[in-house]
Amino acid sequence: MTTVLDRSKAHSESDVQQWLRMYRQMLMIRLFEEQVNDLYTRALMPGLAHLYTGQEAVAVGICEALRLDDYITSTHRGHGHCLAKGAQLGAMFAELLGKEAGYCKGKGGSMHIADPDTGNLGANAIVGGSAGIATGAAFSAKRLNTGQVAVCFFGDGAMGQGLLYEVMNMAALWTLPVIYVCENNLYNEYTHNSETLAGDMLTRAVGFGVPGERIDGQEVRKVYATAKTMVARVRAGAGPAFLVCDTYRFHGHHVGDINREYYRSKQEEQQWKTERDPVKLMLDWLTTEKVANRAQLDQIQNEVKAEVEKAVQFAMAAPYPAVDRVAQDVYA
Amino acid sequence: MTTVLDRSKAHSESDVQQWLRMYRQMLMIRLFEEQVNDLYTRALMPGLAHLYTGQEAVAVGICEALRLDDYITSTHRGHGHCLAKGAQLGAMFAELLGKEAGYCKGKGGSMHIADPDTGNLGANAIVGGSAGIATGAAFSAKRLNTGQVAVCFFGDGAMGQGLLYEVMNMAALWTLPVIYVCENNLYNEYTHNSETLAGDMLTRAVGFGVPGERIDGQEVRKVYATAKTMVARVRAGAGPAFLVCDTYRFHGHHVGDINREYYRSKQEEQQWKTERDPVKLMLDWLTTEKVANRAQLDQIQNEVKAEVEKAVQFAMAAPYPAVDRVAQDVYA
Amino acid sequence: MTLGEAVREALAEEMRRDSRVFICGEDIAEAGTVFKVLTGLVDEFGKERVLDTPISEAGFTGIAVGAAMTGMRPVVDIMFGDFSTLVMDQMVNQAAKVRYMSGGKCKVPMVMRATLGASRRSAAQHSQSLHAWFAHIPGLKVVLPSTPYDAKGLMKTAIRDDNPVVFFEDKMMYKLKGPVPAEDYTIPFGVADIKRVGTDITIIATSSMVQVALDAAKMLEEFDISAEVIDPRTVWPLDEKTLIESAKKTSRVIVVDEGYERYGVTAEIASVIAEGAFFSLEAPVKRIGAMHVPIPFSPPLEDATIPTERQVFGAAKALCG
Amino acid sequence: MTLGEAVREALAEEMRRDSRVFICGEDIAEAGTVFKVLTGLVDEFGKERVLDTPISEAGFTGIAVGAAMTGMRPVVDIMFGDFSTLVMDQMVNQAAKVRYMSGGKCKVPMVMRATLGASRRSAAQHSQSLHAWFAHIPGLKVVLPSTPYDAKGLMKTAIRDDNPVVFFEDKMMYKLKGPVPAEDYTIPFGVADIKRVGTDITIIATSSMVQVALDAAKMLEEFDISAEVIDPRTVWPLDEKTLIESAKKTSRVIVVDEGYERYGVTAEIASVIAEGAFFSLEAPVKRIGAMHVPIPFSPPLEDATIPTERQVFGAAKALCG
Ligand SMILES: Cc1ncc(C[n+]2csc(CCOP(=O)(O)OP(=O)(O)O)c2C)c(N)n1
Ligand SMILES: Cc1ncc(C[n+]2csc(CCOP(=O)(O)OP(=O)(O)O)c2C)c(N)n1
Ligand SMILES: [Mg+2]
Ligand SMILES: [Mg+2]
Repeated sequence: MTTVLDRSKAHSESDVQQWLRMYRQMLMIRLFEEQVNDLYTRALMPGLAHLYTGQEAVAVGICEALRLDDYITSTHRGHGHCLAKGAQLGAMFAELLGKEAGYCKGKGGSMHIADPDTGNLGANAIVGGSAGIATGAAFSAKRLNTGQVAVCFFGDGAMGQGLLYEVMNMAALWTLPVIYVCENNLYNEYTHNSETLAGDMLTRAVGFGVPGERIDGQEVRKVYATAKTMVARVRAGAGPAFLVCDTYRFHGHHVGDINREYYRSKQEEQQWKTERDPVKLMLDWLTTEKVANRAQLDQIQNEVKAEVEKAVQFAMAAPYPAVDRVAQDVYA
Repeated sequence: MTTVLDRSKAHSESDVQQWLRMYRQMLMIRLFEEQVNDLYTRALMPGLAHLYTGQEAVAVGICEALRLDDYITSTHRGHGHCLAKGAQLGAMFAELLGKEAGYCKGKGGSMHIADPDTGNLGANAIVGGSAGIATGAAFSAKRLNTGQVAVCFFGDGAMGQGLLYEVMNMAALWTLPVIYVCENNLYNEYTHNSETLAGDMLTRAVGFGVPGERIDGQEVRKVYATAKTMVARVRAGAGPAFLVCDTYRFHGHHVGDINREYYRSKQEEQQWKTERDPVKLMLDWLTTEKVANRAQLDQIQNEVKAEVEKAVQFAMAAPYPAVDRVAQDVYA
Repeated sequence: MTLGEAVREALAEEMRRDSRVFICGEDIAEAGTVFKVLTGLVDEFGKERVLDTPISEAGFTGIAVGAAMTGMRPVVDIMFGDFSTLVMDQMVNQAAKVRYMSGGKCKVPMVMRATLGASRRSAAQHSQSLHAWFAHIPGLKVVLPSTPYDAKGLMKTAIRDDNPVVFFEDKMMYKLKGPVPAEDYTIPFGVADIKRVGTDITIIATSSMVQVALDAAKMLEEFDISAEVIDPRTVWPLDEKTLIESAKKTSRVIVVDEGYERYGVTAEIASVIAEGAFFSLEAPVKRIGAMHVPIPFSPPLEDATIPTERQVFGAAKALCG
Repeated sequence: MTLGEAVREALAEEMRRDSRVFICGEDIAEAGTVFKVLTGLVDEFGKERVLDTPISEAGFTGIAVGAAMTGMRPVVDIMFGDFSTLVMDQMVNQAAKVRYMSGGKCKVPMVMRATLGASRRSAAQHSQSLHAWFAHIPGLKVVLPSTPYDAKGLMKTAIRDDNPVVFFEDKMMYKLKGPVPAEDYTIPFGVADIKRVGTDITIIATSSMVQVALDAAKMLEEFDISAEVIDPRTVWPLDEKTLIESAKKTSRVIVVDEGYERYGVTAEIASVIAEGAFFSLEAPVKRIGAMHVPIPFSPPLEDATIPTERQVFGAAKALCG
């Protein structure tokens, strides 16, 4: 015990708080997704879900560098972004189950969770579809002089959508405070991106006047550190930036994508899971660096587990919206 | 006279033929457009036309490097491309006047001239709209193993269209024989491209795996030489290429754009017209190099003038399509 | 005041009233659009609020959606309605659905202005009237003014509306003159306007077709046929009640719209009438829209594709005969 | 054979018959599409003819247009019909108009396959049926098969057609089984199919709504109401004659389509009937389409937006009552 205290003294209290917060957030996303998978497998969840498992360090590292009122836009694989930006577990689960208590009163579902209170302008089921929205949010921030920045999360597959380049160009022309974050998990659904991406991602952005960086997306502290600098620069008025985070999704493209050896090998998956698991990497580092001891880490784990379970129960018990709600919310 | 013969001996007969052909083609486009402007001014032409005057060296230099069966796609400012690829003056004028004898039986007009016999897949009134078509033609050429290449002409304004980048990416992935030619005349209609283009044009293409070059588009021999090398490389299977030709349109955006000082100065226009006129530059060079003497050059001029006049007369006298033709050609 | 001036005035007044309103599009600042509709706005409001964009319709429409969701009130200028093909994802999958998908948490107060209409010899890609596409989509409102007065009042309503509104201006009508009061006024959506009262036949017409209908009505007068001309002004929301009442009164109806007739606006309105006035109709509702061909360039051909007063007159005479 | 298999067989046979036919789209090769409809094709035809693309719908559709103009016969796979928002310019301003604009010199023999239909709990951006947009556009043909037999025969016709054809497959129908002959056959466009003969009421239905109509017809039988069910199979060209004749015979008509009801397919068909069978109709043509709301995710809500057999049954009973 003394050793732990000794070592942790090397770290500032606020650093420790931040590391543990990032760890907790990653863990929360991980356990959330496990529950989602479980609900789906037990046929308790309508539709589909695209699990974020394996990519937690990206959402958490980046959102840690953001203010609560900074904007994000998210994707079909969006649970991680929502939670990292501050969404509550109960309303998340409720939305996935189509319940009235969900973030979108059940109308959006897994692919459309929006939570303006935490700056989340919504997940988007159109690949690349939110690039305009994020850039527009940055436009508002600049015009209204709020100091906010906007982060647009998207997958490597979205690099195929022309819209992205159209808005990058305008973001650069108009020096908008927007960061385009590409979560490069190597696959567009069932197709490796070596089949879909020519040239070079960073060069593309540079061509449109948007400077970029490419980093290991599995190390949450690295993601955070990079994001922190980038966000500060963008907030200060430097114009848009681009960040490629190399990462990997541990599950299938969606919960139903079970047999996937025709597009990626078990060995590849295994390697990422054992060597590059962002939650485990952080846990190991926290342990090695003795930022926290086993008991503290266990406690976090137990707390998160309990929260997640409570949230599932809440959502399961929550009622569906009354059918007459169907015609509401079409127009403001 | 002796001097002329002496000097021209320094040039091979085939070079001389080619230079004179390029000169004649440029002149033909120039005189064609003068007639178009005249027809418009005299209220004899329906609709509008976007004159190519000032950009002749681009179309002519590039098409000189192409086979008759190579494909091109063109733009709203397309007369030069059509003529350079081999279109006949009479059917061109007839189309501009909406006559049955026109290339599209009057149904297309100035912005839609297509002439498959010369490989011209059509002008396009959607900015950037033909980028897919040209890439698709290159796809066919590759699949059908015909050795053809496709050239996609577009303006600097089309760099704003996401479609262009989507197809560049696929052209690179699939090593298609297509050349994207950007005619950078500095303006998108009435807006200077410093307001619309961030980053760097060549870098953009490189980002999508398409190597490029940027050249002076007013020197037809330079354009031709560059195109020749590029076409050979692309035809040999090197994959797509990008070519930016810096140029200038001498007239307004279209024939009706008369007062344009609010977006570009008379001085700028004057400078281009006096110092960078591609027809004059070539004429001067031909004269200085003594490739041809004044009499020969005058003869070319007179011939072209006569052809153009004859073609206008033909088109003016030609009948409109019968009204019942309106419902034909919707479906094949 | 011309219709173009009315649109400009509405924009200027709303921009003065509300600093969150801005306009973006191609060649709209110093050039004031290719139709010169916005001339002068940039002088008053500056280039930050009258924003020249690259030729990136999808991109700047998407930016407008995001700006609208975060406190601004964008007006997007789509030069030719034909280019709306490029913004369908942003308008239909994003703008129109954001409110619903978010369970009412977000809103998208934006206006997309676009032109429609043929007969400028602009050929197939610059002459279409594609408003039916937007009217098909829940979450959007679709406006088609036919007079300067309506244009101004409807544009103000559009800008103040908290939903995405698609506003179609006929290119050939920009020079059309009509009275416009000096004081501030708005025109509610979903309220049709009876442009001419009549008793024998109802002609429902949109946008520039209203003038065509009025001209036909004048020709009909000489044959002692009294035509009522109604302009729905917004095709969504649609003032079914007014249309049906008139149909019940006259028992004969023609619907005229410049979009392609097939699967277009005339189909919806005709079937609303056929249902609502079923027991009053003396004859089937007659639909008149653009011919089922791409708009041709050649003048005699183009003229054959678009509804004319002569055609409407002929149809009305046949119906009443 | 299932409908999915029928589509696959049609494609495979046409690819064998004509080496110019190829397919492109996202995740179609080894993955065989997300619906597994194309499973195995890549093994037979290779990755050059079953071409995985980047997520660039506009781009690869544009490439298909160009390939079609220059000797190939592309089939484009748009995973969800909702993404057709991204290809409207290439389909509508390019593919549909190339032939006309070129005065008949060029042709565009391509097929765009897309899915439609809700009730998979896929929410607002993955559940739409946007075929009305395409039917509105001259130059396109629009096909909606409702059985494996029709799917195969119509797909073959589509591939052999020298025009751009938009072919919509209902996602929920891929598993639907039905007889399909072994020998080569095609089904002409513009010929409606009477799926069930009846005398009291005509139900015109498209795509998956045909099954809904047939189920409703069975329920009506118990009430001694004999319903005729007709599937137009292609909404453009539209077999007006068959629809009108049936309407004249039964004097009561319901039109069911899964697209949004407003300004949708039901409007065109209803007004064609209202005009063509005007003097025979006992009651207004009843339209049943999707509710005018974005498709919600929540199961009880989604179920409320889409036409059901119960709804069709109820409407039919009311009409015949
Ligand atoms: C415009 C569009 N095209 C296709 C799809 C279908 N689709 C959903 S997710 C996906 C792959 C996305 O890959 P990527 O962007 O890398 O995200 P990842 O799933 O890897 O997180 C595709 C093709 C879609 N939703 N939107
Ligand atoms: C998609 C689209 N947006 C806008 C227009 C209207 N428009 C026609 S030409 C033009 C400018 C094009 O500029 P550029 O590509 O540089 O060609 P240039 O006219 O200079 O030859 C514009 C905006 C169009 N035709 N298509
Ligand atoms: Mg990916
Ligand atoms: Mg230009």
